[in-house]
Amino acid sequence: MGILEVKGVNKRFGGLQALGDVNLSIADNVCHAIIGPNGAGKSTLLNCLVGKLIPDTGSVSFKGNSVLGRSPHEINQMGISRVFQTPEIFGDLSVLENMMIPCFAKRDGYFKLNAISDVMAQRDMVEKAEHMLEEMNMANKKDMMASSMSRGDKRRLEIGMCLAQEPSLLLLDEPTAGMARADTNNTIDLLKQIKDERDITIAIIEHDMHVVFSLADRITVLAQGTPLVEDTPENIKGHPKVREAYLGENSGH
Amino acid sequence: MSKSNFTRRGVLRTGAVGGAGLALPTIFTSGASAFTNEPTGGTVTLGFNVPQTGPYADEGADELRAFELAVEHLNGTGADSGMLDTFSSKALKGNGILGKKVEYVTGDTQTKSDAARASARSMIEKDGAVMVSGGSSSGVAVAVQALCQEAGVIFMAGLTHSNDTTGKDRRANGFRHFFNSYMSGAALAPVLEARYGSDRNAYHLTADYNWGYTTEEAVRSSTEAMGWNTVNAVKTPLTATDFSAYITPILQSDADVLVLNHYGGNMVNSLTNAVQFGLRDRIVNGKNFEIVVPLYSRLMAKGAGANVKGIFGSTNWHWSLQDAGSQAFVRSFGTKYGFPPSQAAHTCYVQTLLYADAVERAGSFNPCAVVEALEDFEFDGLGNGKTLYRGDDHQCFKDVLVVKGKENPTSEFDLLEIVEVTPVEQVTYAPDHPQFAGGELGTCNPGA
Amino acid sequence: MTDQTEQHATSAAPAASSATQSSTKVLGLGPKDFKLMFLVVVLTMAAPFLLNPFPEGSAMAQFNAGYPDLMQRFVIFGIFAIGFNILFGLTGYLSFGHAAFLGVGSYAGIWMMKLLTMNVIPAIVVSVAVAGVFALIVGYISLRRSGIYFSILTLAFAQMSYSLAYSVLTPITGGETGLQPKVADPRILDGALEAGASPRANLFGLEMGAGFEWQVGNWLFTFNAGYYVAAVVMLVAFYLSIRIFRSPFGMMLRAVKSNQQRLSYTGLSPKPYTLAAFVISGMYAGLAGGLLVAMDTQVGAERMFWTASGEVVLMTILGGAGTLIGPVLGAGLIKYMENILSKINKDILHEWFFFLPDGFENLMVELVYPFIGKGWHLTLGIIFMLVVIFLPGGLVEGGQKIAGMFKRGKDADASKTTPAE
Amino acid sequence: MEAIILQILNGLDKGSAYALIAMGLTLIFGTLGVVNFAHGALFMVGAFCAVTLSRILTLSHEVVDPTRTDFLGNPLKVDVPYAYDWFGQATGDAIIDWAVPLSILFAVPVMIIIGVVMERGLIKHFYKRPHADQILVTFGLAIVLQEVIKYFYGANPIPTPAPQAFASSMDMGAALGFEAGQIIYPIWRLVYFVFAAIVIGCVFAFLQFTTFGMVVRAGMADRETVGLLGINIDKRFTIMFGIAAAVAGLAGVMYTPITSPNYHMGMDFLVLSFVVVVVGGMGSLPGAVLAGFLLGVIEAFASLPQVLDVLPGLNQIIIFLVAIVILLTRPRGLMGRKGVMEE
Repeated sequence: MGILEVKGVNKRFGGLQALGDVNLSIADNVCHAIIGPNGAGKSTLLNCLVGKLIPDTGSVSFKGNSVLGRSPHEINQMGISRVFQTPEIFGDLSVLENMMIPCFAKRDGYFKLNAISDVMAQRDMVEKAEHMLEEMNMANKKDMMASSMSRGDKRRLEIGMCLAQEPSLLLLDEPTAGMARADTNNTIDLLKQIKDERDITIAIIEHDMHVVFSLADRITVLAQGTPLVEDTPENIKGHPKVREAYLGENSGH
Repeated sequence: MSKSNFTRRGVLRTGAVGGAGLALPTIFTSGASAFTNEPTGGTVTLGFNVPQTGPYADEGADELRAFELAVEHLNGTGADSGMLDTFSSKALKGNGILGKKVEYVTGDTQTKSDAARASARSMIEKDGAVMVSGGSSSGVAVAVQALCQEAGVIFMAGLTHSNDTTGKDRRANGFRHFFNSYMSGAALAPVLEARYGSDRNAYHLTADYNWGYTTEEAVRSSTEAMGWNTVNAVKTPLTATDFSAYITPILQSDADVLVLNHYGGNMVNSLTNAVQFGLRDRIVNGKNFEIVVPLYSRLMAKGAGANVKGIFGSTNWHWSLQDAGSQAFVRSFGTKYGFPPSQAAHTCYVQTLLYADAVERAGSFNPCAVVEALEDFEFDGLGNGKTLYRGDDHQCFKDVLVVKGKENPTSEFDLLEIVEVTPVEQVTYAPDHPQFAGGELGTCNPGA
Repeated sequence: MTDQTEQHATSAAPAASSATQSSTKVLGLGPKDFKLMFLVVVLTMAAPFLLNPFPEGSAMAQFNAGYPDLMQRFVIFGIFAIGFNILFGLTGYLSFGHAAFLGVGSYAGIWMMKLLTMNVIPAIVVSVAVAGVFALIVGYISLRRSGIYFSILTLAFAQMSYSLAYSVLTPITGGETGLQPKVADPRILDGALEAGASPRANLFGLEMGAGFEWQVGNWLFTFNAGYYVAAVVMLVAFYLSIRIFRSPFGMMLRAVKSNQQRLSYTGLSPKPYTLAAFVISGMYAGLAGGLLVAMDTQVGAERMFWTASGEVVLMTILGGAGTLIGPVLGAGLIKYMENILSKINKDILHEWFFFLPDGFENLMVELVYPFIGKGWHLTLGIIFMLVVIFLPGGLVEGGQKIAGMFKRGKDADASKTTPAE
Repeated sequence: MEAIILQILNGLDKGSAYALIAMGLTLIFGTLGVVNFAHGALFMVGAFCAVTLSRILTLSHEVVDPTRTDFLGNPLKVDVPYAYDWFGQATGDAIIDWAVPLSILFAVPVMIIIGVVMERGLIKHFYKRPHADQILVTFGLAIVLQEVIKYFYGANPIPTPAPQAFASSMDMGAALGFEAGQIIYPIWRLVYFVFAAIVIGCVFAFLQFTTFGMVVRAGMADRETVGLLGINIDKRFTIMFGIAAAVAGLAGVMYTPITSPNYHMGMDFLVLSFVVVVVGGMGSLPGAVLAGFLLGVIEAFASLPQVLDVLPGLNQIIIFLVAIVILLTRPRGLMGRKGVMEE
């Protein structure tokens, strides 16, 4: 029994079958990659996991509890954090504040009217956020406006914000998309470090095979909304079906 | 801390500022003056609070012209002395009021009660006004009247036609020269009966606010009393600009008279729409369909163009009146500004004169003395014939003009012709008449 | 973010945390905020002096604003704008119907004065409470949408409130003529009025109209009890708004404005945060409405018209949305124009330009006349345009630019002189 | 039945005014992403184009008529339009009578110039600014425009009648097979409706069938991409702003015989036209037109005495009530696009 169980999920958009009978089990404490060509339904699947979309049929359960019908913030509070394709951070807030928000969310739940005390007087929260920034190697940037940072730093901050919530499952949606090679490598190193040092499950959707094979413990190949194969990276590399469906047309990458 | 509810700034403005207060700060206490803004120097300040922005800005501008003219006449600085010559009371000498030169401040009511109060308060608190006048709607009149009562200054209402001003919202410090809804109804009914007969079905369109309600009630009760039947009365929003949706249902009813209880822009648009829908060409129950506008304003009627022709209504005053007072006023105003005054200008001019005269006769600016001098004061020569300022409710009782839109106007000002001057007896009512019930005058408040 | 410390004084920009940590707090405020608060306290307390800079009887006395009514309006509309800014400045939700809460608060207040007592405390408390409940209902529904859809929903509620108050609700609201306390009202907590006395708003016997005047030379300063009551309330409201801006709640609101998606995926629900901000700002509006009634005992439906809602939006943007002091400045500027400019008439212009030769005098009067008196709207429109074109951050940015110029000027002087020495 | 037909006509008529203004507003936010609070003022300026033209046509010189006197007892000065001198009284009268339709020719260039000047001189600097700034600057501009008009024309409504030929009403009852005298409708209102339909049709056709229109539509969908294609989209947007201003102006010109124009008529329409646009859905032209007609018709029915007897005051709030219901059931109005002005 994995930490995340997807069973028989279907999702249609009008006439288009985006997901067809998807079954997926992600085991605890592994890095599980989901790959597939464009339009394979990777993002739709991810959106079904975090509550942005509701599947037409099927079930999604996390640690044995169904996530269906719950809103994104509730699912997040259950222990699933998500990193977006383009970094989603609070651009108008300072880096430190960006990091403090998940700390508050972890401590106070989805809403708390804490309108009188000074943010900076919440020592434990500040310290936790600063500690997290140090881990992310960003302590020197804490007073910067988040939107003024480089894309790589934004990605780093976003991942840090997700980790600050101490999630059980971290979902990454093409975390290196649009990044320069150096930034991509930095991100890979960061994720490796996270994977090694933390008690966390990672699910990653990725286009870049270099990233996938650097990180993944298991890989599911999705094509036309249906899982084709699921196996270890080594086996996937040589799998004929995968070549045909995916690698064949993307070998140029 | 001593109480001085409203300031006596008039003291300073009028030149008392001098050596006395220079060296040491002096704390004024209220003991020094007998009433709010007692003028102690050589001048007295009046506050003219008129709409300068918003839909009634032109009417406000005309009121302001009349006020300026009145001040010139009071100070004796004008080209002539206007109605001072024809006014039955001869207390005013053209040397200011009680020998003090009249100065004035102006403000913008925006035809909003809040803005009007703010403007009036600044006149009282900052400029030391001892009397406030003007305004072009009943909402503003009632709001400012209540303020003046509280502050202890006199309020001489401008154009306000709702019964409430001297009915349920009457105040001892407030006075209205303008006529009201009841009088319109009472004056119109006999004329309408004579022209249109006593067997008529009336359909009312009524502006959906206080003035509309009181006007509808007044016209209904007086026309029903002579035998008319009210088929329907529909309320229309103040903000409406197109009345077609209210006019087409009339086509389906068996009404043969339409009464438009609308003022200003509402009146212009509803009348224009009604004429466009061919209501005036209709024949219902063998009778010509007729339209009635209870309160006419010449300034506003201009906006309806040729549509007013032949339509009956009432008005407080019109420049074509031939009495000496009206002629003197029209001459002064027309010479100075190049066009004849409106009824709003007339009432504001007359109110200023009446106030000045009352002060002169009372020998004091004290509001209570002024109230006493104005209550039950009878006068003549101000354009409406013999007039009584009734003490019970501070309403003027005078003849009311029934007018109709002129068929062949000779100029852009010549829109209305006087059909009948309804004598004052016909429009007089008891102070506790049901349409005016619920108010209490209270006693005068001198403030300070 | 070139000048962190400078910006912090007035804007919601994040506290420079290191600075805040190391310094001690007074009243729970960081040193910059405390300075600002202190400045506002001094300004409001000294307003009767500051707003009356010109001696009585002088030509410039026209520009004096130190009389009770306008001083009261400054602080009351300041409260209204501060509250609006908590919603708009922090969350970015543009409500176009805030005047409804002010109006509802006013009606609640005047009814307290008619039924209970002329003491302003119950009136103000009930105003805040009723406006809060109304804001909760309107906010709960309107916040289901965002952006302009939200704005139109709030506008729709406010316009409905206005229309109904002006017409069919006349028995409750007084409609066109509004409501004023009358001698005959029940007022169950007050004793009977003396014969001839009219009901006056008071604070445990201290009448809002009471006060004294102080003459210094040709200057006359008015100290009005009502103003100081309103000013103290404004200071409390301002202090609370600083605390809200600096609190975790305030941070969450800025996060709502910045990125709602990230907020949801951080386990926080934007809705209760925005709703709380909406209700708080509705209560501020109700407080302003209650104070308006306490200072000037009447209510008219026009204060709920959409232009009144628009006015508070303009005040906030004009002053600088999202800054602490901006909305108060914007409110002051608009109310000043409305009350001072509109009262200047041709006679006064002639007085001003009296010293010129006749022809020039008339020319000057004709040139200036369209912009004052009945033309004050024109000036207001031009100011809106100039401010937004040249000072995108509102008046606060203007202030910062001026301050910056002084600083740079000093620096430049220093750099010029240093090498010489 | 007659009542229903009449109210539908009323609703369509009013709806066509809403639709024209809302369409102009939508063109502006759709293409430029600007909230134009001055759009109502453009409608008003259009109406005053008609007033101005009729003033120009009636420019007069004074002739003293010694047989009559004016209000001060002096000999009456009668204004004789130059048009009489030039064309004779009959032709002169006819020209003056046709002032409103003639104003169309006058208003179109004037409004396009005003629109283009506004866009180049002011609005274009606000494309990248927050909506709040756009609101403030266009609101300021609206105030300035209306105060300028007030300065020259005063605050009172100014009568601008339709030509005699259209001023009367028409009995449509007979034509439609009903009793005579039951369905009477003013001819000018029918003209207005037809005119609005033509203008709306022209704008749609223009956007649908011309290359210019295609580029603009593409720009509405995705401004940056079109910019990358090397097409000078800015210039086209300027022209679009001119067209939107002209549409608002035409709506104003033709509306003058229905309600006499005054300087604040733009503000009266502004709020309602925003409601119409939002109910239609931001960025959707068909939505704006549909919502205009829908709200016009619903408002007309809410004004029926039979309805008001049951629900007094419904006519005061109906538009807003409908707007709330629609926005709560359809998140982006009737036909709104996702992501337009939702932040």
